[in-house]
Order: sequence, then C-alpha cells, then structure tokens
Amino acid sequence: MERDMTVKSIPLAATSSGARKATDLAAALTNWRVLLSIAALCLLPWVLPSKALAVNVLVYGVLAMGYNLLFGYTGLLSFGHAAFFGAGAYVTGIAIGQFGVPWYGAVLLGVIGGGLLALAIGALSIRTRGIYFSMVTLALAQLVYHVALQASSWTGGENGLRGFTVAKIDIAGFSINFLDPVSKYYVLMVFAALALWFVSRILNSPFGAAIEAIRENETRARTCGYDVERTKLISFVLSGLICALAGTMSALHLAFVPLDVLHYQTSGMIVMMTLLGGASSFFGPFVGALAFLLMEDVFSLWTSHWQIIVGSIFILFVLFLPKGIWGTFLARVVR
Amino acid sequence: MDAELILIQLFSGVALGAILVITALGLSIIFGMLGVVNFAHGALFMIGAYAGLWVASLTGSFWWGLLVAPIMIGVFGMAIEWLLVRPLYGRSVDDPLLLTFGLSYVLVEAVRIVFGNDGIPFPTPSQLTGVANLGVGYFPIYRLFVIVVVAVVLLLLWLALEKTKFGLIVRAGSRDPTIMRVLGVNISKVWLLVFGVGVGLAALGGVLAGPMRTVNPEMGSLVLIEAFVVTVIGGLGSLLGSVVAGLLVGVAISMTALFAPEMGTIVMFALMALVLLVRPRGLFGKAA
Amino acid sequence: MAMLEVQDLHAWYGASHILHGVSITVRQGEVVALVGRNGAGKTTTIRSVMGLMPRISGGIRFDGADLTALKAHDRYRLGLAYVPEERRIVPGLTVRENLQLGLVASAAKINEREAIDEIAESFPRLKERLDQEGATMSGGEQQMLAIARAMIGRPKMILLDEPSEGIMPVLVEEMGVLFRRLRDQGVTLLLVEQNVEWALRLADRAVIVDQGEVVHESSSAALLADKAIQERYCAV
Amino acid sequence: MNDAIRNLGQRKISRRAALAGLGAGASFLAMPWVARAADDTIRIGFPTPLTGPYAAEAKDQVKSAELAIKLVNDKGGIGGRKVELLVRDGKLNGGEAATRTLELIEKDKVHAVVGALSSAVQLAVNEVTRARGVIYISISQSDTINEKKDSSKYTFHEAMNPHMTTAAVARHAFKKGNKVAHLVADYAYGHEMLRGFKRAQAAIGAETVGELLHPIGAPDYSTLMPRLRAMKPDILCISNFGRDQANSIKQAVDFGMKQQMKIVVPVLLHNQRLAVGPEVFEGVVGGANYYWELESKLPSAKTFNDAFRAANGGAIPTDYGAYGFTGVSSLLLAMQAAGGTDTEKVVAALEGLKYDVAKGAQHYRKCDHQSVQSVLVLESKKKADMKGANDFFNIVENEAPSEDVLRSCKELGFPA
Amino acid sequence: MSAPLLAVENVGRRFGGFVALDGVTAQFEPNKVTSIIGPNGAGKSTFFNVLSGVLTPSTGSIRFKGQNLTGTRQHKFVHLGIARSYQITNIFPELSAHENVRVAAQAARSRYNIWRNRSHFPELGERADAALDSVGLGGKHNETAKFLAHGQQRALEIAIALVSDPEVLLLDEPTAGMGPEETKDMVALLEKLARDRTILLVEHKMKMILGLSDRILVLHHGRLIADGSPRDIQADPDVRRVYLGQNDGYA
Repeated sequence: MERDMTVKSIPLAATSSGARKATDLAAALTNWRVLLSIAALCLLPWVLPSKALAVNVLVYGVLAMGYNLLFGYTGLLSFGHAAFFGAGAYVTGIAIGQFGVPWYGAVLLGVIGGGLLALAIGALSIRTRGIYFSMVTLALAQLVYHVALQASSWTGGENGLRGFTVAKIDIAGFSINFLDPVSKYYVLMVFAALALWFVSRILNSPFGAAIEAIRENETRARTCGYDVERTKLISFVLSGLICALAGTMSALHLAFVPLDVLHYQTSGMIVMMTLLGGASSFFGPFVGALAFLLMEDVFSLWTSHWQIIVGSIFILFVLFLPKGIWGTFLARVVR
Repeated sequence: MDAELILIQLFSGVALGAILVITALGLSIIFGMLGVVNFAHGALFMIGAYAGLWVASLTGSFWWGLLVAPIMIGVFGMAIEWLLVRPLYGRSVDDPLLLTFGLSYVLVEAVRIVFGNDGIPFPTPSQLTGVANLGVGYFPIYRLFVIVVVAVVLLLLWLALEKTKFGLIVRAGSRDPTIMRVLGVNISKVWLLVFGVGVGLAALGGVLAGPMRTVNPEMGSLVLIEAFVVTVIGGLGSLLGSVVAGLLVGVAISMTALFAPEMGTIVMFALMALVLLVRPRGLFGKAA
Repeated sequence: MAMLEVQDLHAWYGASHILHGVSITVRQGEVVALVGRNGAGKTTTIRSVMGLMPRISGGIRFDGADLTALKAHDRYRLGLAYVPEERRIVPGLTVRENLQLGLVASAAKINEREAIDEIAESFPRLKERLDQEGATMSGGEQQMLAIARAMIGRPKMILLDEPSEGIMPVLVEEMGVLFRRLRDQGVTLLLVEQNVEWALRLADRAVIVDQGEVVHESSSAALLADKAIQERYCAV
Repeated sequence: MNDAIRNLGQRKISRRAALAGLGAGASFLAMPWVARAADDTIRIGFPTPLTGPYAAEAKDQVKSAELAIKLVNDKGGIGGRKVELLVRDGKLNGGEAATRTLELIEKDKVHAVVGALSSAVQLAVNEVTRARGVIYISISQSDTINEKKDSSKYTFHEAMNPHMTTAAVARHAFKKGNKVAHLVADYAYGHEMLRGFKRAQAAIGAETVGELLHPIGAPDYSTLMPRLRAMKPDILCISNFGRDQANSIKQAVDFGMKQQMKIVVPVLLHNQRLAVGPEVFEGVVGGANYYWELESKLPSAKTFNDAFRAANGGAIPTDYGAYGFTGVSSLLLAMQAAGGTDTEKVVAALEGLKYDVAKGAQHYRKCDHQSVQSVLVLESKKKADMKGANDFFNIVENEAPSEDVLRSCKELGFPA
Repeated sequence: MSAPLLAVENVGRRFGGFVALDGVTAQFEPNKVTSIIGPNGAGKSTFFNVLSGVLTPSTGSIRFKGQNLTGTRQHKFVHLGIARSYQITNIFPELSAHENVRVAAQAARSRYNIWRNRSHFPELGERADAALDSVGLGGKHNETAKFLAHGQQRALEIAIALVSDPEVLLLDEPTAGMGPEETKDMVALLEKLARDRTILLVEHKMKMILGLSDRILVLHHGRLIADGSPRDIQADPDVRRVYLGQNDGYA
C-alpha cells in the first residue's frame, strides 16, 4: 500500500485557478495568521461557557500545534507526544515546588526538559519508519509513564504532582493575580501567542520548506540534498519543545500535574484534536482543540457515554473528511 | 532463593508468555497480511470476553462460549474490515491506525452502555478449578488449560498456514498480493477473512482471560499495549516473532518478580527499548 | 475465431500517458509476438489486458467476454494466464507450493497431484527441485517455474512478458520447444519479447509497438525477412 | 454456570432503571449552558468520575448526594434557600477534575465542593479549592490528604483513611504470632495501607514474613504467587484497590492460596465483590465505612436506606456511594448551623459539628479535619449463606469512633 | 581529451545472490552527453543509483574530480555537484512549481535555518525562477505540481535537478510517458543543457539518443558490453545481438 500524498495537503498554497477573491482570502489568512490567531484567542474567553475551558483551548491548542509540526508538516505519526507534554508539566512543577525556582525559570526548564526528552525518544524512534514509528513512539512514551509512576518521590506518582500553586505573577513591577481566571487566561495567552509566532516562523523558514518537502516526498528531498534523518530529528525536537510549553502552561493553570498527562490516551487525544481540526494547516490544531473540548463538554453534559459520540465523529472524519474541519473549510470555501 | 522457586518462576513466565502470545498473535497476523495496525485490538479482546460470557450464560456452558464467541467476534471483525477499513486501502498507512483508534473508543463505550461499568463475574469452569502440583510448586489447572489451548491454537494455526490451500494463499498473499490476483485469487476476500481470523484470535484471548481476570470494559487497554510491545520485540508481522517475544517477555517479567516485582511493567518496556537499540526491526522483523 | 481483441487501448500511470490507442487481435491457437524497443509500451499492453493498470480506456474482449469491467482474478478464472517480467516467484515458498498457487483459484477441475506430476514431466529441471525454495533457484529455473505456474491451471491463453530475458541460451531453446508444444495443444500465446529473432522464429504473427502505438503488423516470417523494419523499430 | 451469569439479562434491566434514576442528575448537568441569574440558591459542586472504571461508584455517589440535597430541600432548604447539586464529570483524571472544579468555582460560583473518588483526583481538587479558599469535603480514602503538606483550612475529610481501616481490620484479623505476607500496589495509596497494617501488626505482635510490591493496574499476578506461597504466611494482606483488588484476590484464589491462608484487605468493595462473585471473595476480611446491613442496628442507617430505596427503586446504597450522602449531609448541617454560606462561619461550624446521618456518630477532628467515625470490619459471605442479592457481607466488628485510631496531629506535622 | 570529471572503477552491486551490476569501469569527460542503454534488467537503474549515491556499490569505487565518493551519504552528492532526475516522476506534488524548485535550491544552503523567513533568501527564488524558465515552465510558477501536465511535470523534474547547478546531471528517461510533441520539446531542452554540462542519460528512444549523444554505453546483464560513439555502437555486433537477439554463448 503506497503512501498517498494527496491525503495531506497544504491548503494554504496559493493557486492560480479559482476565484481571485478566494485567493486573496487565502493569502490574507496566511500572511496575517499569527495576528488573526491572537485576535481570535483574545475573544475566546468571552464566547466560551467558561474561562477554564478557554485556558484548556490555549493549552491543547499549543499542544496540538506542536504536534502538528511533526504530524501535519513533517508527515510522522507519533503516538507518544504525551511524553513531552508531561515532561514540560512535571519539570515546571518540580522546579517551582521542590526547588523554589521562579515561574519564568520553571517554564524555561520545562521546555528544555521536554526538548531533551524529545531528543532522546526521537533519536531512538526516527530510525524506524511508517507504522513502526507510531508504535515505537507509543511504547517509549508508555515507558516514560511508568518511570514517572515509579519515581513518586519526584513526581508524586499516581497521586499526581502538587504543591506548586503560582498565585501571582510579577512582571516589570506589576503583580498579576494568577488565581483570577481572566488574568490567568491572558498571561497564558502570551505563551500561546509566542508559540504561534514561533511555529509560524518555523513554517516560513527554510527549515519549514525542508520538512514539507520531506513529507511530500522523502526520496526526492534526500536527492535534493537534505539529510532527511537529521531534519526529521530536528523537527521532532522542535515539536517536543512546543508540546512541552503546552505542558508548562497546563501545570501553571491547574497547579497540579496528574499522571494521566503521560498516558497514551493523552497522545491519542492530541492526534484526534489535530486530525479533527486539520493536520498540516496553521489554524487546524487550535480549531481541533476547540472543537474537541467543546464536543467533550457538550456531549458529556448529555450523557456519560460521550466517548461513543466522540469516537464515531472521529471515525467519520478519518473516512470522509481527512483534511479536518479547517482543511475542509479551506478546500471548499476559501478556494 | 532455591532452585525450586526459580523453576516454578520460570514456568510462571512461560505461562504468562502464552497469554501474551495469544494477545499479540491476532495483531501480528493482521499486520503481516494487510499492513494494518489494529488499534481496536484491545477493545476486541474485551468484547471477546463479554461475548464469551454472554454465550456461556445463554447455553449454560463455558465451552460453547469458548467456541462460539471467537467466531462471532471474528465475523464482527469482518464487518469492520468491509465497512470501515477497506475504504482506506490505498490511502495513507496511518489512516487505518487512526480509524481503529477511534473505533476502540466506540467499542468500549458501547460495552459500557450494554453491560455497565462494573465488571461481571466470569467463573472458572468447574472442570478446571483447583490447583495442580507440578512437583516444583502449585499451579492453577485453568492456567495449564490456557497453555494447552494456546499451544493447540498455535498448532492449528501452523497447520492451517502450512498445510491448507487457504494458508498457502495467505502466505503467498502476504508477500506478493499482485501475483495472487493474476493467479485468480480475489485478494480482497482473503484480506477480509484474515482480518476476521485476527479479530477472532483477539476475542479468543479475551474469553481465555475472562476466568483469570475480571471482565470489565477497560480490560483491553493494557492488553493492547502488551500486544504492541510483544509484536515490536518480535518483529511486526512475524508470527514466529510474536511467539518468541511473548514467551521472552513473560519470562522476563517473572524473573523480575524474583527481585523487584513492582518493576514488572517497566521491564517489558525496557526490554523493548533494548531490542530496538540492537535490532530496530525487532527480533524476527524483515528488512524493508 | 478471435481469442483476444484489444481495441483502441489507452493507458496511463498517473499523468503519464503510456499507450495511445493500441489495437491487437490474437486468434485462437495463434502465437503472436509483441516486439519493439524498451519502453515502447509492450509490457503496459499486456498488463492492461490482465487488468493490472490503474487507468485505461478502450475495449478488451477475451474468448467472447468483455474484460473491461473485470478484476484481474476474474480474468484468470476465464482462462487468461500471465507470466510477469519479474517472474514473481513467491519467496519462502517451495517450487511445489508455487505451482499449487496456479491451481488454488483455477476454474477448471484439476487434480492437484496429477497436474503437478504432469508439469514435472514437462519441466525436468523443476521435478528435481519440487521441495526447494523457489526463489533460491537460478533465473532460468525461476522463469520455467513462472511459466509452469501459469500453465498448470490449463488456461486458454497465456500472456508472457519477456520470457527469454536473462536466461541461458540452452534454456531459451528449451522454452521455444515448450511454447510450440503448447500451441499444438491449442493454447494461444501472446509473447512480449526483446529477443526479436527468437520471438519471430517462434511466432505466427508479429506486432511492433513503438512509443505507445502499433506501428507494424505482419506475419513473423515477413518481418523476419524485412531487416529494414527490424532496424527501424527494434535495433539501436 | 452460576447465578451471576444467568442473571446477566436481569442486570441489564436493573441497570437501565438505574440510568433512568440518573435522569435527575442529567437535568442538573444541562445547567452550565444556561446563564445563571444571581439568586440565593446554595450551590454545591460535585466532581465525580462518571466516565471510566469507577463510574458505577460515582453514579451511586451522585444518587446519594442528591438524596441528601432533596431531604434538606423538602424541609424548606437552608434558611429558606434552596440547595442545588452541580454534578460534573471528572473522568477519573486529576486534570479534568481540576478543570471542572475551576469552572464550578469561577463560573458557577459554588459555595462549596464535595466529591472525588480517587486519591489523585481528590488531591487535584484540593489544590484548586485551597488556593481559592473554597470549602471542600473530600470523600476519597487517602492518608496523604491528612498530612500538613496537603492540608487546608477549608478542606474536610469525610472518608476514612487507610490508617484507620487497616488498624481496625488488623485488630480483628491478626493474632499474636501470626505470620503475615503483604501484596501491595506500588503507589502512595498502597504504601499507606501497608504502613497502617505493619503498625497495627507491631502492636499485636504479628510477624511480617514478606512484602511484594506489584505495579499498579497489573492484570496478572501469577508470577508473584509462587513467592507469596513460599513465604508460608497465615495471613495474606492484599493492599490495593478496585480492579487490582478484584484481579489479585481472584488469582490468589486460583492459586489455591485461600486453603492455606486467610486473605485480608484494607477495604472490602461492594462493586468488586459484585464483579468477581461470591466464590472468590468467600471468607475475605476487610474494612468498610458503610454497609447497608447496619440498618438492623442503627436507626440513622435505616432512615438513610429507606429514603435511598424510595428514591432509587428499591436499590441499596453502597459503601462508596454512601460517602456522597454523609459528605453532603455534613456540609448542609454545618451550613444550617452557620445560618448560610459564609465560608469562615461554615468552616467553624464544620469544626464543631457532631453528626449522625447514616453510620453513627461522627465529628471532624480539629487539626487535620478528618472525620472521626466508626469502622466496620466485614467478612464476605459464602454463597449459600446469602439471604438476598445484596447480602454480601457479615459485619464482624464495628469499631467505635475514636481519635486514638488516627495518626496523632503531631505525627501529621501539625503543631500539637 | 580533457581529464575525466567522473570516473567509475570496477563498480559492482549485488542484491543477495543477484548481481545487478558487474565490474563496470568508465570515465566521463566534462560537457559531454553520454547515454546508457541496454535491455530491461541490464543494470541501468542500478548504475544510476550507484552514481547518485542511492546505493553504495558492493565493489569498486566512484571518483568525482579526484575525490573518492564511495560510501558518501546520498544527500551529499548533490552538494558536491552530481544531481539526478527520476524515471517515474518524483516531485513534491502538493507544492507549487516554484516551491518545488526553490526547496531544491535551498538544500545547498540554509537548510536548517529556522530563524529567517524564506524571503530572506531572494537568490533562491531567483534561481528557482531561472531554472523553471530554462526548462520552459515560465508561465507555470504558481501552478500546483500535481495539476501540471505530464510533460510539464517531467520538465519540473529536470528543473529540480538543475537548480543546484550540478556539474554532472543524471537523467533517467526524461521523456518517459511523453507523446511525440512533448518529446520534441524535451530534446530541445536537453540540447540546450548539453552545451555546458556533463549529462548522463538513460533513454529508450533511439532516434533521440543517436541525435543527442556524444557517446553511448551499452549495459547487458550488469556488464558494460560496448562503449563508443553512436556510429560505433550501431555497428557493434554484440549490441546487435543483444537487441535483435541472435543467440550466442551468453549465460
């Protein structure tokens, strides 16, 4: 079974066919994507039913965006990204709670920690291909889960990591009440904005072109002179860094790190969000995170069996809308 | 630590390995033939246990459950292949994996709706209760029975693959589906049947596990991971690999239990990481 | 009576348009050689007939049946067999098992043991190696096995893609004898060949394909004599 | 084949009835989408894992918590204010539960939170409530939450903790000179239970012949059984929870351990006994906070059971389910005493509260806010001795409430 | 005669027991077109794969400008100055024609730069434009590659190889699947390229080969059986035997 290149498209690539207006819209969406995203995020807490849900959209949006760098843009289906999310959260929590590191230092350490773990897991798994890669990342991430479970003096084990509540954040003489949901949202939104900017930067950079080339046609990319393995590993680590940032955001938000962040179900959720929103599109992961969390919210109010609905919707997307919500929107409406 | 304990521990490892083998085998068969990683394998294992229980409750006999449930769920697996997996052939290799991942959510929740969240008792069949003295220690008769069943299934599978016309088609088809087509074989039908057999094996694993463990909607989630680890160690798609790796993991866990039983799960993953470092394609995996 | 009729056949690989309207008729019991240079479209033509091309247009009729809507496996069951260029001996299987593959889906009621015995008589080299792994044999032996596998289901017609390719001359001659015998038994053969002279000596009729089109059709004797045409379409 | 299997069909029906009973809960669940008018309703948040392996326990908790609310509302509420229960699905995931709790506090402006089923989720909820000064009545068993590090002025612990249950079980089950082997889930809760057992053991004079730790969530214990047997204990203490408990007891029985030793667990779980069946559990001894049979001796239990039966089509409340009732009831009693929802006043009222709503006299200890309560020791019945479908256990001991069975305040890190 | 730019010495490659390439020795001089022909299975693809680093030879060595390339990783070949095209169109289907070529152009430099915008490297875009223009895709820069006509995709294929400005260009059946008109355009393009580049060509269209080539190598069963001018090759008895099939003692 050949890998079909048409499944994952780059909806933002401009075309000469189609209505001129639509092309302008597509171009505007691309050129202003970071600012547009930030504008949308600014409004988010006021349109969603709760601020906590809005913060979750930030956290999981960043997480899915980091994941999308690898899955959507580099074409590698990892099933172990919970490890980097969790690493970011745990390192941040441990740094604050056990070493008294100030919050900004802890965030930095969290991101670095996640990146180092990504380097280790990436180095091991990048040598494998296709489905093997998915299974190996899954299994290595489960190993991390079990190590965190055993190392309870550091991680709190099954009880989860706690005791690092950040009540206020001091920046340049200002003191922000971090327990206030609105302030917390906008502080964390700054992180999300940085992540959006960073990912947009990567995608616009020569490196961004290189990973897309590898996704499109690995053989040809190698023939063109790309060291494919090295490029994939860098992409893996960058993706891990962003997912770790999402982890640190989650830790600051909840003041708690549940062991579940490392479980493969979390990895599965990241995949679902990314695919629902639209892999290999810039807005897709945030759209997916929003759609998934809203769906979970709405359906779990109707029935405790919401997973059957979410699972069915996911199946339908895989079968009929592999471009996800945003990708389909771009393909059908914008073009 | 005496020799007797080490011997019985070794035996426990082999017995545990037999259970791991049966859980990994279906996954491996489906991958070997269709190139599909069935993420719903664990859920189907669980459904197998429920189906076994259901048939047993209708007929009043465990034996009917053991016989009928795998066939029933196997047919259900064929429906899954036909309805859901088949449209994805020719698309990205990731798609069947993603689809079956979604399917596992649906199946687990469906069982919760029908049978509830609690477990359900699955008593050991009365003919197989009790323990047997193996000379070096005691072992439940039911587990000995499971080892026998696994051995018989392996033997039957081997015979079916090596000695029958269908087995010949499967062996050849997993290596070269195109040549089978030009020799008149409708390879889609073969894939359908193989998917059914793989799912049936998952269900058989579930029925066998029922009397050893509690039957509940979550019983498949760890099984899926175990099956993954075993197939990765053995080499994806290699049946012999699954058998060897399953026994290896079982023995590794039981030997660990002599020193640090709490590390049982970690040992399984560590073993896998080690194998990957030395042989990225698994012990019996073929080069790409 | 026409065994195979190909009409205005076009074929594509993706955007690549390989055949530009090929029409060939093969009568029952006839041996036709399809010749031409590498890349001319010979292989694509017989792959299209067998139902292995992703996209074609045009008409293909075999023994009175319209093939265009049929899958490859149905075409085999109608009595159309195919020996691919790469031979495709299934690795890991013995010679006997590879032969059995030719029977597993054959429409004809054939006793497997008798059929294998019979084939073994025709291919003494295979007879000695029935329980050896097929893929470990030499190229020529593998080619013999591929042909035997196609023959064992007693097809009405066999499509052969470069059977002489990479094979010792003595075996090529043996193969020629075999093909003649097949023709005498009433089996129709369509032979794609690069070994022009050998093919022409074997065939009743010859068709030359060049750049996806039929450029010449004649009796093979006539073509054998016409060095100019040969030079033009087959030589360097 | 036993009754449990033949009863499968019937179980389905009763389950459907149970789900219908949850309809009331579902109607509350629909609330977050409605803009909440500023009213004087008293709102109590109730995060509980409606999805996941403990959904059955969680649904029992919801039912009994709703019963507590209903009883108060039927009497006109608290100071004329209606009480409302806001149930949220914590999905047995600390992160989810913390998020739901944040929503309850920030958006629904709840006056207090009651709930959580697992130790981890309880600690997550506690982290959120204590940072925001919200009253939290936790109803999950854990020693951790009693310790100074995780304690909070606003957190009260209605559920028993492993220290109490193991002590009571050990006092009943261990004799001087007994040899005890321990099989322990390798995580905080398991370690806590082990610690409790060993402490009680030391006082009694029973000897530990071995401890084996197992990974949490392990489905197979066969590789541990030969070693446990080789220890030749009189008593096998299995310190784990839920599915682990069911699996490990079942496999210990399969390995013929029960013929040679007594099996003891810190907490006997109604739903696990239901899931595995009477044969396996026969003779197993363990602790409990509540068992419906108490009604024969205790009037408050009878009142609770009757009200519960009336509201739920004749079903009886289960052990973990009862926590929903006792936890919410204690809060409502304190609110009544405090004359409203003022946090400081309610905290003071809780600290001074003496209550008996279902399982005898209870009060919250001052330093760690642990509910001092009686501890039941149960023994699982033989199938032949069961008088009804819910007649699972014999109450072999009912230890009176006493602060002496708790770890001392000093030990927990509080100033004496 | 100028010094050889590229030289292979006794190069062989086996796959398991099968010898695909058997001790080929040849030198290639600058700015010449050399065609490699031979029947199916002659080893032409293997030869190309060895020359472009896709496969490591089992025996022998490859020298480029005096440097031994044996064992060099594939992606380095293009940096050294050896680029190739593929027989089956091998492009980046979802990218525009311009992006296809520019991503190839940047492989030589700024590959791992994640800090600069792609637009900070205008010379890459210019080179891509130039390469597209030179293969006759002037008006198609923004067309998504998979929507281009087959002939245009073949031209894009060559532009991708060309943009690295290689000294040696390996072209594997550039006219595969093309009609006569498209073939004519391609031949014109190759003639243009041949003026200042060393080109190795695998082709089947004999007229085209005879017209374009300075020299022809004939492979058969992995061995080099003839090496000479088109005229020599046409007259070579071994070659005639291979193509027209008079039998001899071949194994």
